[in-house]
Amino acid sequence: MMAYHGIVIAGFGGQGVMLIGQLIATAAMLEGKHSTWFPSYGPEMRGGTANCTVVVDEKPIASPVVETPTEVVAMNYPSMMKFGKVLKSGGYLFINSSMIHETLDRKDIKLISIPVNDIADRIGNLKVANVVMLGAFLELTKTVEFKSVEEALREKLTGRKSALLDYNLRALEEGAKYVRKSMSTVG
Amino acid sequence: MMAYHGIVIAGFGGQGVMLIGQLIATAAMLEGKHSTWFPSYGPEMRGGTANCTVVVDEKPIASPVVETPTEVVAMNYPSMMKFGKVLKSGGYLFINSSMIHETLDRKDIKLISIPVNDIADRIGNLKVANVVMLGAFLELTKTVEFKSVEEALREKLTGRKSALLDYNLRALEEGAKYVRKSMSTVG
Amino acid sequence: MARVEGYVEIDTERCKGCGLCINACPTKVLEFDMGTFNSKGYHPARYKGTGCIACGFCYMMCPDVCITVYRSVPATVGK
Amino acid sequence: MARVEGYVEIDTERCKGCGLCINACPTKVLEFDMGTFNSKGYHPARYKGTGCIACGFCYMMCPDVCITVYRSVPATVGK
Amino acid sequence: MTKKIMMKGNEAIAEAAIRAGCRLYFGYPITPQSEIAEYMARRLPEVGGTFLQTESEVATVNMVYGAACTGRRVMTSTSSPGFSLMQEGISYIAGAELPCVFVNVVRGGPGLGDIQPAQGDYFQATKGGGHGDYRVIVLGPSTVQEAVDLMGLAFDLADKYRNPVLVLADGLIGQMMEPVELPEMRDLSNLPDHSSWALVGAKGRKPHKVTSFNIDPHELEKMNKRYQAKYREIEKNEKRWENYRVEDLEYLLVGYGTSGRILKSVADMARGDGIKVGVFRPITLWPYPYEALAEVAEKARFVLTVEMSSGQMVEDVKLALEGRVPVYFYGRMAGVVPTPEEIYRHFVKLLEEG
Amino acid sequence: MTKKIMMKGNEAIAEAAIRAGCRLYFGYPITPQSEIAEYMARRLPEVGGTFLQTESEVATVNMVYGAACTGRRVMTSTSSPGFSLMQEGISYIAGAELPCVFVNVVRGGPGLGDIQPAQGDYFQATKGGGHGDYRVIVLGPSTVQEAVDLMGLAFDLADKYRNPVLVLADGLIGQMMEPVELPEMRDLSNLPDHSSWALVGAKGRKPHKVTSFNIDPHELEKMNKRYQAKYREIEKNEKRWENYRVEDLEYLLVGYGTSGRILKSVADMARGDGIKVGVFRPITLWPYPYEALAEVAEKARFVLTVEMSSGQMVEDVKLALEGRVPVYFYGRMAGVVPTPEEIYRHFVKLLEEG
Amino acid sequence: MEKAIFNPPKSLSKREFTYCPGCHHGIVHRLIAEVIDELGIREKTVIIAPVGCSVFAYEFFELDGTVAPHGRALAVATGMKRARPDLVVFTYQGDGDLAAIGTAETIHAANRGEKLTTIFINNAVYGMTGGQMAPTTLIGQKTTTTPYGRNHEKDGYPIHISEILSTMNGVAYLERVTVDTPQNVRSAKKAIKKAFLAQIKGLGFGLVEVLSACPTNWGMNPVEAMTWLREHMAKEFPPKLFVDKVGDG
Amino acid sequence: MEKAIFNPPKSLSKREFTYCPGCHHGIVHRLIAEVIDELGIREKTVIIAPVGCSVFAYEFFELDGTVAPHGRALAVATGMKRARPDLVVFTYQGDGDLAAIGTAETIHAANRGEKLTTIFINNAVYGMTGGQMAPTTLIGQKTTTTPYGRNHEKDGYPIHISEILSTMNGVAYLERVTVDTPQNVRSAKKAIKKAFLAQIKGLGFGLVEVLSACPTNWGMNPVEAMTWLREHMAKEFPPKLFVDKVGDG
Ligand SMILES: Cc1ncc(C[n+]2csc(CCOP(=O)(O)OP(=O)(O)O)c2C)c(N)n1
Ligand SMILES: Cc1ncc(C[n+]2csc(CCOP(=O)(O)OP(=O)(O)O)c2C)c(N)n1
Ligand code: SF4
Ligand code: SF4
Ligand code: SF4
Ligand code: SF4
Ligand code: SF4
Ligand code: SF4
Ligand SMILES: [Mg+2]
Ligand SMILES: [Mg+2]
Repeated sequence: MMAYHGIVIAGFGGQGVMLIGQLIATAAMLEGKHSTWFPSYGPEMRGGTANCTVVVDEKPIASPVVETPTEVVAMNYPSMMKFGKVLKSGGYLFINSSMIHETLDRKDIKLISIPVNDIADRIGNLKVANVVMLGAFLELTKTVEFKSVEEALREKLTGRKSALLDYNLRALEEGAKYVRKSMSTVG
Repeated sequence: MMAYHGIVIAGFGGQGVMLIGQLIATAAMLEGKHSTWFPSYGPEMRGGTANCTVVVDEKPIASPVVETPTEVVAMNYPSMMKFGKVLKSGGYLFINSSMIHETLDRKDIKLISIPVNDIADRIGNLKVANVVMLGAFLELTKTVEFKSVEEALREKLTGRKSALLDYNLRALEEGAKYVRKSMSTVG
Repeated sequence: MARVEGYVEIDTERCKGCGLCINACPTKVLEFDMGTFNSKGYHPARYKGTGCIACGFCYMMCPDVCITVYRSVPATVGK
Repeated sequence: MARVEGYVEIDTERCKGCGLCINACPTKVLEFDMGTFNSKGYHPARYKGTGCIACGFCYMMCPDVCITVYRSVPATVGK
Repeated sequence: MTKKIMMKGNEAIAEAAIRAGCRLYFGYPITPQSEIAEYMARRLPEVGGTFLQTESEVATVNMVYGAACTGRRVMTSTSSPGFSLMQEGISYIAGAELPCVFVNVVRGGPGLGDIQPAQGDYFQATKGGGHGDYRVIVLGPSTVQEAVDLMGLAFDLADKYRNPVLVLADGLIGQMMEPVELPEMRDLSNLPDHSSWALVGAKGRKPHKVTSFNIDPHELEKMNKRYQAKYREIEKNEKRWENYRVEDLEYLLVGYGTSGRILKSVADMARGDGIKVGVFRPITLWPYPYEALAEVAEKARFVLTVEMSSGQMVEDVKLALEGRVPVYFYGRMAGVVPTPEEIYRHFVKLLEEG
Repeated sequence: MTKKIMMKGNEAIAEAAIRAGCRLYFGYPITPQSEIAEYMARRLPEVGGTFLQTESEVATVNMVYGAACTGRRVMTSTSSPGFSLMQEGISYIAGAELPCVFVNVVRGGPGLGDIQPAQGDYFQATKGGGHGDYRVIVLGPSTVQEAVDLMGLAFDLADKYRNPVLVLADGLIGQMMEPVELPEMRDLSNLPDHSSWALVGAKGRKPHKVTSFNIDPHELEKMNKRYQAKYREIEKNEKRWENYRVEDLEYLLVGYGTSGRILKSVADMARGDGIKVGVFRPITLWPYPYEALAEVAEKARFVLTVEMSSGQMVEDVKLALEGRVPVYFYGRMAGVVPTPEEIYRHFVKLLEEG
Repeated sequence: MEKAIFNPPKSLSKREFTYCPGCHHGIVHRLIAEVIDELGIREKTVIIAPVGCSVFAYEFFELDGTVAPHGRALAVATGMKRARPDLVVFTYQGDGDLAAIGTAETIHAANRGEKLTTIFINNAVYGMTGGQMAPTTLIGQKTTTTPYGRNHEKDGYPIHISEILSTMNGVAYLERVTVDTPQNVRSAKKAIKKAFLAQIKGLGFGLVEVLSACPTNWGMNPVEAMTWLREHMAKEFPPKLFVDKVGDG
Repeated sequence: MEKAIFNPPKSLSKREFTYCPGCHHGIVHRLIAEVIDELGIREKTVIIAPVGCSVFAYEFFELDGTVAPHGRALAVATGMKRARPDLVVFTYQGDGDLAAIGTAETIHAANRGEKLTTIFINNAVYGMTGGQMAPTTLIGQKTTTTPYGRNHEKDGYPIHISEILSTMNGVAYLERVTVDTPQNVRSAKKAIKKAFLAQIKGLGFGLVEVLSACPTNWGMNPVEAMTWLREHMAKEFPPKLFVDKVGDG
């Protein structure tokens, strides 16, 4: 696996894109890697578009900004259009196929469609759609290890939130499972 | 007469030191000369010390500030002590002997004592003591001509103030007269 | 007196699914369209199709100016 | 009852000749000292020398805290 | 030729503004420039103008913003602490590209300081006291007459470039009296036309929007590029300075405003002693006349910069000369005005040491 | 070694302040730094401190003034427009020689601008956004960890010199998360002693007076000379910078804060292509490490300065190099953060152009 | 034949609002636009937007407009109106904008009796910056800067701007309203119209304080937020007509 | 045996006041010093002077002291008191300082109920800067910036700070007084004492507004100025006890 990851995760506010970015960055730290996370919001007060950039590397990170991401996660259509374009050639584009019905016209990237809302719905909690996506993402990119993300999740979900831990762990796993199953379809 | 005059006029607020400075500067302008007037006030709100610097010259005035004045007018004791010291060697020091009973220990200057309050009192208006001083000043220094100052006074004292014109003209003349009479006593 | 007959048009792309119109409608003829997301990601409001009395409450409460209320001239002219 | 006898001391160097003490004195025993200027150029206030009842009005009105008012113990001890 | 009259700098500035077509003044009193407001309060009603004493300098700068939105000529004046309070507003005005004129009659600082003439606000004036990449055109008068002339120029430049213009005077310019000639009254009907952007009601046209705001950084960067292009244009067109006895100079004195004028006395003194000294006096402090300064300074053995500050404009002198000529500095701070004699003494010391 | 934790820059700054002994925070919300206030609101009560949300930035800076009068450690934080509003107060604080710490998490400007990371407030920060001759110590962190470290330093320098210290971050430092190690809690009983001047009641001693005011310009000039002597002392002692891969450099990149850190990626790219590029990153922006920069830059064929502004620090670079090495500039404005790739492309273009 | 009896007013631009779902800012925008339409003053009216969630307001109206520095809308408006007394100038401001940083500008514009109209959105919180305490935050209310609830000893009391302004000669129209029911929306519109009339008739300063929901920062859904507004905010800030020099007709 | 029954209080420094002859600032300084002496709090009291004629006030008291930026005394005081709640902190402010540029700081300190004391010198004019209009200048009064007399249409109405503050929960003591007669001086002193007690007892914010003469800028001699104060200023600003949570004893 490559050492450097420059990841953009984008979607509507409320889709939890910030959280999964933070989980990756935290997991990287737990593994002794370097990582940065940086958010960006659209003009809407709430519920507009939002994205974050995560960098993971073996050595200290000079630039926390990324011109051509190595991976893009698009939770909605505008995000796919915006960030799919700048994705590095050969990079992964993860799209939420529960909400995105079109695809991107690029032959030089690896496009992974995951119906994360549907999967989350099946798990019983629509809110973990983002973590389903994270599971898929990790399964393919190996940016960080599952167990580090689990640790990060455990640290985050304490107190009243600990009830949600199970849903999240399931989501991680279901996401991974989904891509493992559909691996063959990836170009 | 010399072309350049750098004059400091100082006293308590209310003694009219600013006005006589302005009259000299205005008169100089009326004669086609260059002139500047610049005020300075002490820390008191009112009634404290105040002084102004007047420069008159044949050519454009570069510096409106004066390190060693060619003439000093001191309407009270602190002013004499402060500005008498920096007066140019050979320069005139005019003091208001109605309020200053000491003299300055300098042999290289021309000290002129005029009891301007007493003279003004005699004229019938204590407020013109400053103009008495101005008369004395002009008579000796010839910085500007009397008629220019009269013109400046006429411009200044219009409307309700025109009643004061006569007092001022008398004061000018009495001041001049006083030094003409006492000329012989000047060192 | 005959009940006024009306209907509403909702700009579903503009709608943010806040539900204030639904809440305000005295005849309960508005609902969320759970079947679709608009491009902002919301389930827009939708008119059930009948029963509107053109009271304008939904219009008045809609913070996103999505609603136009029509008063149909009774029965004669079709929609 | 015997009238209280008092007297006042005025810090004439501090005085600004505003006259508020003179104005306030119920027994009119304060006046301007027209014969002198202090170093600030004012005619200071002065106690006429007798008649003060130590009411403190002058002290209370003096904006420059120039006045100290004394109450003399009746007659016995000299000034 | 109009008649010369004796006027206090502050009053001359006010009258010059009115003659330049300014009919709107907003201001909060502060020494040593309150006479500007007082003059306006008396005079503006006579010419159909509006004077408003505001509740603070923060309110002032924003009233200027609002008035400038209508395209009418508007000004305010203040002194150092008051000008600091206006910095946020000035940044907004520059970002919204509104024409208006500020006068800062500088006094001794920092903080409450004193009320005497100083030049300690040069950095604030020229490098942008507020936030963000913006520029204010800064004019530095050295006589009352020049203050009058620059007031007219200030309004014209403000209109021409839709940019705030600052007349940076000091307490001496504000408080001194000198003979001045005043210009004629401008014909108000002939002032620049701002109808293409001014906020005066969207009658029969698309609404106008005046703003320094754009949530999208790429769009905001486009706005910034527009500002920067304008600044380059101003740099190209508007640099002004005065050379004094520089033809054969061996030493150069540099100063602006009051200290610039005093330096002429110093040059005269030196020449009296047979030393060939010239003076360079920048009149526009932004844009700074770097090239003109470099040109006259090339010939100098050294340059002495004199300011009524701890040394601020001297950085621009150094930027102009890039180490090719030694640059020395002499300054008085906090409201002390240097005399020609003391400057000359310092100059002679440098000569002897060097 | 303490454990690393993942923290947002703003929160790390707040926690670092508390660990440095700061128990007083006054502030008014503004993006992109409101998390500092929010963190303080939650955390200060836990450690016996005081958080107060103020009515405005003008009030804030003056509350800081008041709290600093007591000698206790106090801070505030804001972003660009808010910092502009504090300029009058900062000038007073500097004049009164009060120790306190400011954080400006800079956003795109001018005016309302946007809320993205920018570096357009460099001039304001380093040359004095307020009036008068004063200086603020300015520290420019480039990582969350460095922000934490510099917060501690900021309080120490403020106390040591009785001077305001500004941590000049940008929205990226404030908003990003990075792993950090936090220092231990400072022992409050061991903080510097300010009893010789602080306002805590004149018990058994002459009253203390804290002021920036003196009506006599000669006395005020004495105060100014005292400040200036202190500033020279700070310049002597406190310059800080980082050199990156400069040993054998042929080209030098200069940048501070976020752009400084991004330049390291550029240097790595260049070196990947066999071009010997180094980076100079000033950490103290005032006092600026002119000499250290000159030393590494001497060997360079040219210097490329990169800022998230239209070019402000580049003036200090030029002042350091005095024309001995060509200085180029590359900037993005208004909240756009340059990528290493685009900077490298610009660098290569400069190389090719000669 | 059918007739649109309720449809978007002309004085609104076509731009979609950037507000959160259920935010009352949008309702109030529409009312203002309706009033401007009805008064026929669109072509001479200028909007001064604040910094706050409604920072884009100057884009949402089909009017000339600008955005003032945070808190300074009434100073900007004063400058504009003094420059062009023939214009109708109104400000639209939040509670942070008008009652915290802008306190002095508010008080003095009102006290001077500037011929201006102000729509004051009191939502007891700083919406735009993410839910910090506003000067109008209720005692006990949790915000991001009063995480333990507003405590009057530490954080002070909620400020009552309308009560303060009601003591002033310069004020010609002053009312506090809500927009939580269709009926109240209708009354709010009447108040807004009168606040404009106070300006147009040259009577003085007009202000309408609108108690408004911020579902996002209150952490409630839009319908819950309505209820909270009624049950809590309207207790601390009772809707009331304070000053009416406009009269009827 | 004789006894000084009225003599300068210990809490005043020996420095001569820089005020004009007959200026009331001096009377009020003395009263404050007497109150501090009587309360025995000199060694823990700090004065915050304003910018105004009383800018030197921090030098006139034998107290630790500082001078705030113009208008910001109550913000400075708030910072100080929050840092050291054990201190007694008071501000001394003019009408320009407190009621114009400092409006927001005044209103919010009062509204928060800061435990502070403010002595507010209302002399209807900007003394220090040479007699410009103050927010409290009377209608018709001529000043250097209202050369034709204050006109409410152009210049607005005189502001009534005490009336405004009287609407606020945070205020524990609030009174408007004069010092134009020995009797009124005595009452003014009582009010000042209570305003300090409001702070000392932790009840909240205390303010005393003192109607004061500025003979210089009013263009009157000190005795005439007294009369004008009584006959004109006290009509617009009637002396009154607005709030007293201190009670007696
Ligand atoms: C000088 C300045 N300080 C702070 C800010 C940040 N800021 C933007 S909006 C806002 C407050 C918004 O609250 P409010 O006025 O109540 O409006 P709302 O968003 O609730 O409608 C603040 C503090 C700013 N832009 N400028
Ligand atoms: C920011 C700022 N603006 C203006 C001034 C100038 N200034 C000094 S005192 C003052 C007003 C004085 O009036 P007031 O507060 O009523 O006090 P008074 O002199 O009447 O006692 C002003 C405007 C200043 N020092 N700082
Ligand atoms: S107009 Fe009235 S009845 Fe019709 S949908 Fe709207 S609220 Fe319901
Ligand atoms: S009120 Fe408007 S935005 Fe809300 S659900 Fe109904 S139509 Fe949509
Ligand atoms: S104490 Fe009373 S009686 Fe005595 S001088 Fe003073 S005012 Fe007059
Ligand atoms: S009141 Fe005081 S200052 Fe005034 S005249 Fe009397 S002693 Fe002098
Ligand atoms: S944050 Fe609150 S006030 Fe702002 S748009 Fe959202 S709901 Fe409305
Ligand atoms: S100007 Fe007025 S307020 Fe100031 S000291 Fe003189 S009399 Fe007093
Ligand atoms: Mg709000
Ligand atoms: Mg006053």
